[in-house]
Amino acid sequence: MDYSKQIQEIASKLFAENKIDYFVGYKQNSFDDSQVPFLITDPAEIPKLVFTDRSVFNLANYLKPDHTKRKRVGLVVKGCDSRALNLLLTEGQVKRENVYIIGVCCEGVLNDKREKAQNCVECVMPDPVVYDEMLGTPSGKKKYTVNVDIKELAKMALNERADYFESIFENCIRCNACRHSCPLCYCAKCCLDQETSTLYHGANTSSGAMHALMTWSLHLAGRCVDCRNCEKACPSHLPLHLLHKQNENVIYENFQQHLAGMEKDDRGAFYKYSLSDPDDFIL
Amino acid sequence: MNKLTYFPGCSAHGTSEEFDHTLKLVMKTLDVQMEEIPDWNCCGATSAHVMTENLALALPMRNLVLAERLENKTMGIACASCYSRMKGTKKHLDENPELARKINSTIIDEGKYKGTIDIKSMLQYCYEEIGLEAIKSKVTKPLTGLKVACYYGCLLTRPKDVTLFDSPEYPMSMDLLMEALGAKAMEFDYKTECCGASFSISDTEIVESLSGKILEVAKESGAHLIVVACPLCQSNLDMRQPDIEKHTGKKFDLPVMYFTQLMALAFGYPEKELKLPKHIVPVEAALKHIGEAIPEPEKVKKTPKAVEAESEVE
Amino acid sequence: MARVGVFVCYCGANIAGVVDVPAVVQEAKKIKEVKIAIEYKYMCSDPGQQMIRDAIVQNRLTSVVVAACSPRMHEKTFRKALSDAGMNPYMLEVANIREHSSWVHQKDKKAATDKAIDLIRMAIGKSIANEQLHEISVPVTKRALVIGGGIAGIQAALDIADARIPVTLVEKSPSIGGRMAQLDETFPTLDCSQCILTPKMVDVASHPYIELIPYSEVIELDGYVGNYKAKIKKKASYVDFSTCTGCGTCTQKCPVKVPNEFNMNLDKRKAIYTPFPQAVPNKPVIDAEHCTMLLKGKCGICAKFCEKGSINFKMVDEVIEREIGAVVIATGYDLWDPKPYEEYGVGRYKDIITSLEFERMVSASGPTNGVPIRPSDGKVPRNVVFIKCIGSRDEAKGIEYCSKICCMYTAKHAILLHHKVHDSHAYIFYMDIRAAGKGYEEFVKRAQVETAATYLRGRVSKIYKKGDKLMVRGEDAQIGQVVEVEADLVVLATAITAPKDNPALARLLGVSYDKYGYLSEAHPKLRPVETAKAGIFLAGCTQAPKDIPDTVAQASACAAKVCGLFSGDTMKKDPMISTINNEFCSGCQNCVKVCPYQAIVTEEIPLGPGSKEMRIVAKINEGVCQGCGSCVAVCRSMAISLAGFTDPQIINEIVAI
Amino acid sequence: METEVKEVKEKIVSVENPGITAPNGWQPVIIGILCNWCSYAGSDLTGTSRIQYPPNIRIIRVPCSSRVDPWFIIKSLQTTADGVLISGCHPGDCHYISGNYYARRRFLVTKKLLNFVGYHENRVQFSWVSAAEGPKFAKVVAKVTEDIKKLGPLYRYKKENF
Repeated sequence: MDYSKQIQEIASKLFAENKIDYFVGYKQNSFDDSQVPFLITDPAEIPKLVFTDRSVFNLANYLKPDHTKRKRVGLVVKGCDSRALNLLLTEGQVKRENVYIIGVCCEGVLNDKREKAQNCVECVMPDPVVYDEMLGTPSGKKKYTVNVDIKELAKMALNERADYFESIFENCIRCNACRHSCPLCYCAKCCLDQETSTLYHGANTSSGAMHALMTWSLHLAGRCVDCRNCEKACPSHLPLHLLHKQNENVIYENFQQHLAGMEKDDRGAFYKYSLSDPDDFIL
Repeated sequence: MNKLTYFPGCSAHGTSEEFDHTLKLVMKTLDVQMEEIPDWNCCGATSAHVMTENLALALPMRNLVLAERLENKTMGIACASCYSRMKGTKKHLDENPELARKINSTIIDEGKYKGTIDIKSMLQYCYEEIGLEAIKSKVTKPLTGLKVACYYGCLLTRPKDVTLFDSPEYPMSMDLLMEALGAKAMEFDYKTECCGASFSISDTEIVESLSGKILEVAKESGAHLIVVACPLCQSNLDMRQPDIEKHTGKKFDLPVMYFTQLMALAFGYPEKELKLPKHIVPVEAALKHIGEAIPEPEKVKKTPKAVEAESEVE
Repeated sequence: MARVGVFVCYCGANIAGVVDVPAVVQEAKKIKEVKIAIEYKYMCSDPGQQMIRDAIVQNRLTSVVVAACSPRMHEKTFRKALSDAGMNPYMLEVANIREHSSWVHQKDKKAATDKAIDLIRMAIGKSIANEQLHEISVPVTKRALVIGGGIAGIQAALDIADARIPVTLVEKSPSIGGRMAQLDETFPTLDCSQCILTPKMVDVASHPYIELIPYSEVIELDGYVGNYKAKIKKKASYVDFSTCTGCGTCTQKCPVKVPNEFNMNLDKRKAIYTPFPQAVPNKPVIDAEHCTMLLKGKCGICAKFCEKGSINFKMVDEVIEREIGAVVIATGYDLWDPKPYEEYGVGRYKDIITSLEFERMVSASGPTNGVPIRPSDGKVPRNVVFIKCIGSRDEAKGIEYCSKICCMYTAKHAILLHHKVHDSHAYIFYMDIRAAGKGYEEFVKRAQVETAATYLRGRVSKIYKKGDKLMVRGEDAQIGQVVEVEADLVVLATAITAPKDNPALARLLGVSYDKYGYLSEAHPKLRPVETAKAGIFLAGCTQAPKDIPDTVAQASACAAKVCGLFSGDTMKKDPMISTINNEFCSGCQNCVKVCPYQAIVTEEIPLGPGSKEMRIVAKINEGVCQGCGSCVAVCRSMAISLAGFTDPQIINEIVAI
Repeated sequence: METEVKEVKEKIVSVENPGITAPNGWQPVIIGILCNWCSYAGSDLTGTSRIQYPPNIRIIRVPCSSRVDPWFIIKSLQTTADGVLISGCHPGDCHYISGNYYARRRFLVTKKLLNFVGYHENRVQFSWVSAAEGPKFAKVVAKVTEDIKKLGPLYRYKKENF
């Protein structure tokens, strides 16, 4: 999968026609074959743009600040990225007319071990769901599969699982890199930084981290598109996807197979309801 | 040349031979090839379902399976009762696949039930698949002057969600068919009332009172004869007519003919092909009316108010 | 530093019998914020309240905890005590140590006492986080909008206007009067419908507090209780009402004849017409669908003959706005179309008519001057068969419910028939006779005895033609036999249905409706005239089938509700509602989505101080918010807080144990 | 997980930390968050009709079950509570029309997530109790208390109570 050429052409076209103020894509790293997000305002830099199976990041994250309220952006998105973008549009964080979306039909990206990343193996929607221009040929919606790690953990005894997660929470250093790397964490002021919660969970302890990560994952429940930006950003390499996948799984199985960001105007499972939702867990 | 899987039903080879015969003639003219289901069996009629439900389902199912083997789109059924049984069964089976599998297992040697075939009564087939225009085009000897009362009986259009054909209470398909042949279909309110078929052997008095009413209203409508699409209706209305006349003291002499007979006539087949001798009530007299001009119905006197109410936008 | 006062109530032995109150007080005293803790036999009594008032003043308390019965019992009482002592009443917290402790743990005194202590700790914790709140007062626009000018709308409008409250009455047709105007005489008294209705219609037209807008429709409603803004579309009448004298020349001269819907299309009206002689306003309108001038551009005879020159073919629809405080919906009912009864030959036989057609016929001012006739040949019928429950109580063809009035008007029709055609005979097929109402049963008796109408219990299975007669075949269940009646005329008592545009109206007004299209009341028993939306009320058949007395009663009830709503210049409202902190709001609008009352809207505010760029934030509408807190829980950035149940308050309760 | 519960007989062991046993006479603390219009009214009715139930529950009043933010539950479990009971109006009876429907979705996901990270599923329970169901409220409280007694005290994430 290499769309570098097409993307460069489109980018130069957009600049030429003055359709955009800046463009967000990927750039080759100097030291190895990995890539970094790359924001250009100067057409001269277009040749540096690349897109291959190492373009792992979710660029929707770079629309997060009020940018698109003023500036017009050209953007490269994969399937999962486009779902995040869909949510940003629905939640009024991005003006549609201010983004020019280049949707890439993704064939899956590689992780640092150079093997197909887990979220790509389990990917439900490799094609862009919202775009102005599509590259590649759509392969259509895939069947939903339960995340392998979730299945494993479900097998564990309760107290073992508790230990496992406590170790995770203990290793969290509360740097909030996960939050900053998440395209859907755009709150003006995160609840975790507000007095109400810092008062009780400010402490950098397992319980503080537990509260923080649990709240975070619940705020992303029914919205997380499994792009794993958070995991890539985490300096302690915590398996943050576990919490998100768990929620996604519960929501998919119980609420009309809901998946985040698939349709326009879908805000996520917590912002609608069905009379036939499961009721048996309630006394 | 369209092909049609044909299920005659028992009576077609007996009491209603004329139906079967004329039907085949008509279909030939209309360029339809009828394939009679090989080795078909009784549909169970009114008796099977009072024994056991499974039997009542198995009998028609066997016919369906055999019919599917012929791989035609549609199956045409002459007898209204068979039609109702078959179509009812098909609906029931299609709605309960589990049951279908169970019943199928009892007649598995005949083959697997797919539920692919489309079941239509012969009237329905003429009306929907062939179409009035095609029929009109074949008419060589129009039946102008002949006034007919179209009697559908209870099973052709009911129950609505099974037959999915015409209006259950006041159907018009046969009337339109007759108009296409040139005859005049009279307004006839009893076109779907029960003739008492299921009592035709056990309790003839009921038949007489019910069929009697139908004849009475048909006569009232000014028709020369009654047109039917169902062997049982035919036999009841025709065979019982003398008795009914005896009991009620009213004189009807309303011949009861199959719509196919009239079609054959209109298509130019000679009268002898219609097997008229099989009729109890003689038909010939009625057929004499063919060719007569129908007098305009005299205007009813109207009060000024009513006239006012009638008057159109000036 | 918070200064909390704790007041523990014995409630006689109700609490003290189980909970060790002195111990509880001792425990409370140990908490550092607690400045004073007192016990007393009956805190709710005057001396009890006096103790609280004194303590507040002497100890300069910042909040008060009363440990007693359920807050649902005496919260208001104690709040008053606080405000009497010059303290904000919402600084009170009640620890429910009776319903939640002493009464439910009678056998375990120790546990009950411990629990009481915990409950008080929690209350103290919460009270520390309490904020001063003030009752919200919402301004009220004292003008009512009544939709529909039938008897319901007329009654409501008159009652409200008589209380000197301005009313805007919107009627879709050219004249008010509605269905009742079509009726001849009314059961059970047989007084002439016109005679009792028309005076009210005239009152409406002449009432100084009523603004009558005929031939118009409500097309938009914004705002909330007390502060609605309505857009009303006045359909072009092509006649200038201000100059028209209603002389009627135009109507006489107009050459175009159109079926007359007021007379159930039994005769014709002109293309320029007043629906009926007593119409209010008595000014003609031009029916644009049939007027040759408007269609083909020729004719214009009416204009030629109009001395006042009131005819204006250029007229167009006009939209006007009204600010109003409350709405009464009175859109009445439609009649069910009996076409599905094919076995009766409905549609094929002219001599099968509906009750309302019969009603028009027997009406002295009707198309046949009060003589019932057979539409087919205009002859006067002798044998008339009335069939009840056409569509009503019929799951197969019609609707499940009972239309309520058919039993009565059919009895009335039997009597009227007898009055108009003395040698006639009425046969009535019925399922049940439902004559519950003042004088109703007697009225039915009168139909049966005086006019000797034959009541046959059973359904009609078939109607067929015999000569120029209709043979009606049905069952007489009482003799268990099929009977046949030779009828000259058959009258079908067709069911009442909700107006077909009710759902559309409901959607634009934001009220709910049931599967039949009737508008839903807030509570079937205790709030039968209100809708779930504050300030919108229901009168008459738009809510469910009703007879005239019930309709009028409900209309007056609506009027009372409206007057109550308008009794003050402002409406007082509980301050326990949501507020938004713009600084934190990121404008995702999830709150807007989940709010059950559409109480949250969005507004644009500058991105930063003095910046040109705007950003969207949510905005709570104080008047509408009911304080459920749904929005608070879905707000990820904690920008919304619910007064009285803020996160700090609840967290304090949790950690206080 | 039920199997672990069954083992518990005379000495109570914390399900999440089998290593730790409860001190003698240990009684669980259960936080009950009740909606004002149905469940709180129901609990009052339990009182007025003098129906007895275990004293372990501490009741917090909120206007509607939809007001309950999942982190109240997390918070309770981290600080004072061994278990949480949340109760609202029956579906369709919500005083605020649709609040409990939204709440129901959040509750299910929260419950599963807590169980996933190592809380026994019975630590957090939900119920619909109407204003007329005094007896039901007592039954619910009894059941929940019973369940949580079996689970033993909760020590996870309580090592350092800020």
